[in-house]
Amino acid sequence: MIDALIYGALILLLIATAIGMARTRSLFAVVALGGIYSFLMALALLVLDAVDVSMTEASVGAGISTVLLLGTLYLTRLHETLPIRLSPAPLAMSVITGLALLYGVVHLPPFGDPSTPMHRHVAPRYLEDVVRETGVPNAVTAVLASYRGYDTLGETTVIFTAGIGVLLLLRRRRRQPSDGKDKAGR
Amino acid sequence: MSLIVDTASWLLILAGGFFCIAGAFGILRFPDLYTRMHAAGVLDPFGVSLILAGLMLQAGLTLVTVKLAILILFLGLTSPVACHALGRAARHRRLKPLLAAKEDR
Amino acid sequence: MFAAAVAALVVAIALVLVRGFLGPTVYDRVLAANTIGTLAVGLMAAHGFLNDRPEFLDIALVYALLNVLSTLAILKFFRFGSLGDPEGIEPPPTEPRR
Amino acid sequence: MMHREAIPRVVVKLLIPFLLLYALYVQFHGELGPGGGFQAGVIVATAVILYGLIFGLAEAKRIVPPRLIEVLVPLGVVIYAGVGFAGLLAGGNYLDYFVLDPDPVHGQERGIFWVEVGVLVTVSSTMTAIYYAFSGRGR
Repeated sequence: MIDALIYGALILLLIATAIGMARTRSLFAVVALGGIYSFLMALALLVLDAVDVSMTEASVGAGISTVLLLGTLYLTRLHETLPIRLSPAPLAMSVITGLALLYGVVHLPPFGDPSTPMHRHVAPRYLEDVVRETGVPNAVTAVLASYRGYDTLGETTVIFTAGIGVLLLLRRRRRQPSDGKDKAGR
Repeated sequence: MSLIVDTASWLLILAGGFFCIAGAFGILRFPDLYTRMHAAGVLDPFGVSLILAGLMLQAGLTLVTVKLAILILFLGLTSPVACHALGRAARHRRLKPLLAAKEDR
Repeated sequence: MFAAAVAALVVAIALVLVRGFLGPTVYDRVLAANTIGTLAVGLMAAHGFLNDRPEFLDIALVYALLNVLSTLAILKFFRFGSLGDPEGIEPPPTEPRR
Repeated sequence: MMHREAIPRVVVKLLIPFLLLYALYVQFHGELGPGGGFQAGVIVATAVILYGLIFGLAEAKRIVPPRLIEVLVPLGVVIYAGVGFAGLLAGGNYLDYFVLDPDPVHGQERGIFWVEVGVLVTVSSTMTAIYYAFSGRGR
């Protein structure tokens, strides 16, 4: 009961923060509000008992994301330029996407419903056998690293690829300081 | 004995909650950045740390209490530094305190 | 009792969030973000006690340790105009208005 | 220069050892509580970034050289994939931990440990590399 109240309050605050971010034109302010959004998100995930996800959100959102966004701001400009005229196509596109997502959410099973296939087929086996098979009490870690080891290998490779991509892009630019784009960005 | 501990932790949590809300009102209502930082200075060490101290009394002598103590220590270490850095940055950018200028809010 | 603490913290977060929206300068918003981070630490601890699972303090510890980084990064950015060099010679970026 | 930011310097100096220690705690306690390789990697990267912010990028690069970072980014993936090949060599399937030790449960623990180490290495070095790349650029 009280958890539902806290969760509702946090969701309202999250929506308010998102609207505030959309309405703010100074990108610095958006970075600061993004930090607030991340705090609230970690709290909401904690209330939902998703401890590991909340920990990830906390560790990434509290520091690193702000630093990386500031680094990006340094390379671009600090204000969002308003579009000259209102174009209806992107608006219609986002409205349609939002409605489709809402339609999908309506048909999700209730939160924590034990009769869903997810809770009847794979999850009980993991939860019952995890300590006997792996000796690791935290089922999330065991699923990530052992039962679903291939997926995590893929994720690690994705992070690796992202790092390599950023390094390649930003490095090549630095070696050619007389590049036309670099001057335009000054 | 347990009654005394309970009452003490009640008082600490109530005081902490009061300081939190008072500090939040200060951050919302004070006229400029520097005065708002005063309010944040009330909220950070007093509000949250008092609540954490009250929780410590509830937890008894366990690992949780140690973690809460570490939490209070780090909050006391980092949030004044953040405030200090913020004030320095604002002053560096020539943000004037507007205590006298009443027309602005 | 824990519910009272949680309620107070949620109300405080909501109030500070309003300052984060209004905050005329960017510093007000950063102050609001920093304060909400501190309040989130308290809320995480109190919520853990509310549900009798105080081991979730680990996440609160992450926040208490990492919350200072973003504020220091913003200080660096404003004073020296770059994230890396403490003696950056370039002029800092232009002051953003609201 | 020393006196201009005395307070952040002193506190960050105090804070960084605790950050690294806490990253180790998150890494190895991830089997019992929340956390794991990814979160620990982010915390390690945060320690490096904090150092770079306060003491300067050149100083951070002196302690954690970019060359080392460039080695560590692929090394984590190699560790992870190497655990898989170890499973193959021991006679099981790829990423099969049961064969890593005579006792299957120990094998699982060993496999999860090294996999998490691989994730830690890749995540921390990638985050640091991105920070270096972004802040090392002139405008």
